[in-house]
Amino acid sequence: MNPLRIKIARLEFPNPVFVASGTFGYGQEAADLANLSALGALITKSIGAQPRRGNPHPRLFETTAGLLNSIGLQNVGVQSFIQEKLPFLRAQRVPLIVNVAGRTIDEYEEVVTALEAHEGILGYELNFSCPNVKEGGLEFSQKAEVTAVATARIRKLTKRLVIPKLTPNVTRVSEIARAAESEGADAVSLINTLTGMAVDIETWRPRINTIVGGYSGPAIKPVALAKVYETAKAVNIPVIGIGGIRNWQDAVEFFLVGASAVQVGTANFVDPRTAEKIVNGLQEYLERKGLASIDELRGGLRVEKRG
Amino acid sequence: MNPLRIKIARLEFPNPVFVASGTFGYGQEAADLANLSALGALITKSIGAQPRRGNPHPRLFETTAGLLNSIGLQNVGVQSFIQEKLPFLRAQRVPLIVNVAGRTIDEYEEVVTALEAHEGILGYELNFSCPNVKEGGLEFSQKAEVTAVATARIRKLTKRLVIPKLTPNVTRVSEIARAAESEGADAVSLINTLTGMAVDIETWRPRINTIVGGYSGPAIKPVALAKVYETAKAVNIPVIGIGGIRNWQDAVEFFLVGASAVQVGTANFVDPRTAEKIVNGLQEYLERKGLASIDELRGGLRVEKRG
Amino acid sequence: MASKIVPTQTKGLYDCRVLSNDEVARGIFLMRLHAPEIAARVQPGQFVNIKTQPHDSDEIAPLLRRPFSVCQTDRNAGWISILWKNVGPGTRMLSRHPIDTVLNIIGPLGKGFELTDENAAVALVAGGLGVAPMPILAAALHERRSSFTVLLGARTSAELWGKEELQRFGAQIRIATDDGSAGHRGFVTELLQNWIKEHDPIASRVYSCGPMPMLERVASICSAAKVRAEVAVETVMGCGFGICMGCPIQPREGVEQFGRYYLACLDGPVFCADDIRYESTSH
Amino acid sequence: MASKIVPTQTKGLYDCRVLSNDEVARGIFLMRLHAPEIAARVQPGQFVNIKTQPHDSDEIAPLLRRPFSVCQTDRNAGWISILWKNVGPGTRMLSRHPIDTVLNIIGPLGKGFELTDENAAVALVAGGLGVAPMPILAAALHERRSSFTVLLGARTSAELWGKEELQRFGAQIRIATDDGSAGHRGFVTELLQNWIKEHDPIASRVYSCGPMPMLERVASICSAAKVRAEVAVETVMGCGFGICMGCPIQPREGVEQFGRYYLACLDGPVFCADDIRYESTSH
Ligand SMILES: Cc1cc2nc3c(=O)[nH]c(=O)nc-3n(C[C@H](O)[C@H](O)[C@H](O)COP(=O)(O)OP(=O)(O)OC[C@H]3O[C@@H](n4cnc5c(N)ncnc54)[C@H](O)[C@@H]3O)c2cc1C
Ligand SMILES: Cc1cc2nc3c(=O)[nH]c(=O)nc-3n(C[C@H](O)[C@H](O)[C@H](O)COP(=O)(O)OP(=O)(O)OC[C@H]3O[C@@H](n4cnc5c(N)ncnc54)[C@H](O)[C@@H]3O)c2cc1C
Ligand SMILES: Cc1cc2nc3c(=O)[nH]c(=O)nc-3n(C[C@H](O)[C@H](O)[C@H](O)COP(=O)(O)O)c2cc1C
Ligand SMILES: Cc1cc2nc3c(=O)[nH]c(=O)nc-3n(C[C@H](O)[C@H](O)[C@H](O)COP(=O)(O)O)c2cc1C
Ligand code: FES
Ligand code: FES
Repeated sequence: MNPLRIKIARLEFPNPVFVASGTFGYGQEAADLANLSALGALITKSIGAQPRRGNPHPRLFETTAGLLNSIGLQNVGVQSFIQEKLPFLRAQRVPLIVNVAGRTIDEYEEVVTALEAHEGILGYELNFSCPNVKEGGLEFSQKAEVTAVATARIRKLTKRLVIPKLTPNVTRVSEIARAAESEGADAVSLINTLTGMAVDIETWRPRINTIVGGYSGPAIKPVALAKVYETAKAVNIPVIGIGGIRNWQDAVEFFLVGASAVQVGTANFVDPRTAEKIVNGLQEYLERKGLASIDELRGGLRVEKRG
Repeated sequence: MNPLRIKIARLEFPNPVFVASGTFGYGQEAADLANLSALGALITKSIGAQPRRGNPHPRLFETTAGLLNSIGLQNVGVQSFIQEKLPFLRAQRVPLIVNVAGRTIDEYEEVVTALEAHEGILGYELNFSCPNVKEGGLEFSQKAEVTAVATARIRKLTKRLVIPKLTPNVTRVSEIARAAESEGADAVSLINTLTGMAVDIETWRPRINTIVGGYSGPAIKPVALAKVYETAKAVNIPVIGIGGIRNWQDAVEFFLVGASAVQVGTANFVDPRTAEKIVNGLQEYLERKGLASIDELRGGLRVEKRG
Repeated sequence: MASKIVPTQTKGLYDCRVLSNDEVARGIFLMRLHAPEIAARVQPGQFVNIKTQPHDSDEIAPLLRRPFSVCQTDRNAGWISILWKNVGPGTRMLSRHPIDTVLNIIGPLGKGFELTDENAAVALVAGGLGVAPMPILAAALHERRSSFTVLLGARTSAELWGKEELQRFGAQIRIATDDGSAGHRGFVTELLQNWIKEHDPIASRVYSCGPMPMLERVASICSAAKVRAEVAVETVMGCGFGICMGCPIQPREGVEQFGRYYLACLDGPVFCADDIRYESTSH
Repeated sequence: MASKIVPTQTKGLYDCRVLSNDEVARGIFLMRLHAPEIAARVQPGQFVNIKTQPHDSDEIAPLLRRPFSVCQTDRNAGWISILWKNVGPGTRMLSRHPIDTVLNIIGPLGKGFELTDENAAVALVAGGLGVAPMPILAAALHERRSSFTVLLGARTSAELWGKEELQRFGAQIRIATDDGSAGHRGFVTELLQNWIKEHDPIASRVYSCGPMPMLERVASICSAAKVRAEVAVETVMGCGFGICMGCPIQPREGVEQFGRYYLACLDGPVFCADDIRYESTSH
């Protein structure tokens, strides 16, 4: 029996280590560097209804142990995704989750509807960090009501997994997660990037084109762990932990605070084999600790007071 | 004319580089390592109405480019502060701001009232990151209404500077800042620590005694810059920037996004002379750039689109 | 016409031993790496993406890899070289490495120069570290028996590298330095203008690498003279192989590019000079 | 009684050159640093807080300084030494430093051992790296002409250091190793029990440094025998000089301490053995 096997709703995944949206392209680009079939799941770059060219240069800036990005959801659009990307992904032996982006709830619906007609997709991760045009650019998951409505409307469209992906840029992420759970989400994933910025002190220009951008990487791991911990205590659906994961030790921390699975993001840029290495590391760790499965790790944090 | 001179309300400060609450003790401990009279201002460790012993070990954990802490507001209490600490601080030639903590608004009032009777204090920084017992432990500045009420009640008690210090753990920090401004705050300072955590994967215990704690240091700088930028655009009172500042280059970034002054926190532990070094670095930078004063730097971010 | 994407199915991820790492001009270093798989496959203008910490180091900074053009390749001996200069943390890290340090490298990456079979007159135009991809390009041209000229630009003679190396492949060398300490005093693009006068535009071909402003100048000179030119750009990269979308290059107005940006790491780093816009691309 | 705070008005922040950094036992290194001001003032049991990166490095990690007991001091030559072992990033950084590397150091810090003038029988009890503060303590006792015994504990003989060094100060040495590869097979605290039997409790004094569990055992043995003991604790520290409040040590129940914690860096690292609680204090 595979000790790393996990379930989300009724679906099984070979292991709990996924690659995060926007950090593994559409799979093809990394296929000759990484072993796709070693991934617990592959989550695509966010797909919108129409192709988007994204933001101008500069889109990336490396900070101390972190990365600022403003890709601007550049993507090929759902139709070319179906024609150009999906066939390749379907041919791989890797569980596929498509990440869906939108500026309106209608756009999320449009994308999901288009994808429903095609095989080989286990579920949809809803990128609720997108700016909501109806709410003056507030991220969808910065409001519990919006999160609830959007989740409910997508839930109606599909029997596949519906996994809202939550922004950390809120006061109480657990309240947003509960709103998603109450409307039928199968799981929630978090965190998406923190809002961050950096300035070039010689040119006085922002380091990235959008002034503020998404902050990721090892520097955000402590924040991500706290948000996942808060959320896992508050909901009964699986929580997929994301944020600064570079190695199996990082992953174990997320499982201990209550994550059912994890996603590797920025680390893929440095080593596209990170997820596979984490899977191997977890296996050895379970053996060393004499644990029969990853479930025995989940939420195992020992919080009794000491001293 | 001193190019680094700044004003908050009607009060002048010799330079805009302060040391942050809880990272410079009560001044005395660092007095023989750092030149106190070089500081723009010294902000004391948070003072409560009663002495507090704080949290048990472990209180600190070093993460990648950051620090987790759970000191638990250990402090001597306002009365012993007045008797044991204030005389020394008054004897120094350093502008003094006392940071006030409380579990209820009454406690903030009690501390400020006690301090009003004593000379040598320019103002009060209100640590609104304290857990509010009336709100089930929510930080005071996680709610705009609470921030407004608390600010208004302290404002009534004093003609000295009232500077609410805001938590970054909110959806829109600028709304909280506006609430403080509307009730007569002379300035706001941010950010206090982000909520973060870390886990020992061998013992399965949290790395600090309170499970989640305050995250500080270089790793949080991009988040702090974004919050200060958001706030400086939204209010007309000075914004004091805090978060991950280690050197003059970091400070310049904060001024460019709109900060009127900055505070050095965690970096004091590594080098208690950091603030003085920043002051010198700023002086040279202004000269090199041919700027007459720090005001010419403030908000100088160039945001016109390019490309 | 739009540059086409060359399938990168041949890239790999390798641990490579540092064979040498010497200062070959003031502040400029040549690092040779044992990388037989890359050496065997790399095309002129392609690059490698290097994790600057030793492969077994747990230092986090620099977080991302750093891209470097392949400068030379020796298929038989199984090594490649990169030419680098210390400009920040990543390159400072490279300066730390003694011989036998093992570095993790991804490559070969990107789309290289399109070599002409026609025996056209060829000029290689390099500014500063833009000389990096020229030796491997010169070697390839040499193999095809095409004669060519290299126009080398640098701030000063002390920072000039490549003369001997390029002459080995029968290149004619012309030099320009800002301070006149070697060759023509002025810009390498002035040498290009002269060279173009001497040749038949239709039968001429220019390959260039260097700072964006210089490439922009090369592009306008060549399009004015109707000379076909290719330029290798340097932009900040997150991954180097197409998964981060962090390396956009603006197509020039009118260039058919399905309303999207080029990605420097997939569609480039070599582009047809008149396909792209030359905004500053260093962060 | 509660330990009293020694004013730390004499501490300073200095750039110190590494004079030597040698492996003196398996995995254990002795680093000598040129630090005349500290050497002149440091008391046995005090420590220094070291920025482990070279003073001119801009590497961020490790973020905080790392505290180390002063092991030896030579007032005339103006150097101090620390004894260290590679347990993580900070100490790994120390292992990188060749001679003449300059490190930034704060010290001397904390409250040291209280030396007896009474010519009491004295035992120094060290476990593992707890031997670090013993040479400087032995030297001070030697100056006061008090004779003393050192009980040295280590996992195995290969990790034993200090014998010769301590004998120079006329110390009698007794050794215990977990594996019996040197001296008594077992715990150093067993040696202590024997030593106590041999001496008059009122006229005996014990100074100890080592892992918390060992110190706890030393404390209970001594209080049972009514022997006055002082212990040097090691706890995680943020600053080392009292501004972060990150180094709490619990007073033992009943110890008058104004309902607050001790701070290891100000009230310690040396405490009266029965003033404190021995919870694990490493993070
Ligand atoms: C395809 C490609 C090929 C390259 N080939 C070479 C080469 O052969 N030799 C070489 O020395 N460099 C080359 N570069 C540039 C090299 O990647 C950068 O110098 C390096 O990433 C700088 O990293 P750093 O951490 O040392 O400096 P950083 O701190 O990253 O940057 C320091 C300074 O250099 C500038 N800079 C950073 N990255 C780049 C970049 N990619 N292009 C231009 N400026 C940059 C920054 O704006 C900053 O001012 C190439 C870049 C690309 C994209
Ligand atoms: C007053 C004082 C005196 C000390 N004297 C010495 C000495 O003379 N020689 C010496 O080698 N060490 C000494 N230490 C311990 C030393 O400070 C730690 O070994 C060092 O900080 C470890 O840093 P690191 O980054 O290498 O390892 P880290 O990654 O910080 O820690 C690695 C491992 O060591 C443990 N550890 C970390 N810090 C401490 C600590 N302060 N005490 C105990 N365990 C710790 C951690 O729990 C972890 O398991 C002293 C500590 C104090 C407070
Ligand atoms: C360059 C880049 C692009 C990203 N694009 C997307 C995206 O398209 N959709 C999405 O939901 N998240 C996106 N993310 C967020 C990541 O999926 C992940 O949530 C975040 O980076 C935190 O994880 P990390 O610290 O491991 O990178 C992107 C992140 C980066 C760095
Ligand atoms: C150990 C420690 C103790 C702190 N104590 C206080 C405090 O008592 N009151 C307060 O308002 N902020 C306190 N802070 C927050 C700092 O003042 C500062 O807002 C925060 O650390 C971010 O700045 P930095 O990244 O420069 O440290 C503390 C921070 C640290 C690291
Ligand atoms: S560098 Fe990542 S897509 Fe080009
Ligand atoms: S280590 Fe900072 S107060 Fe003790």
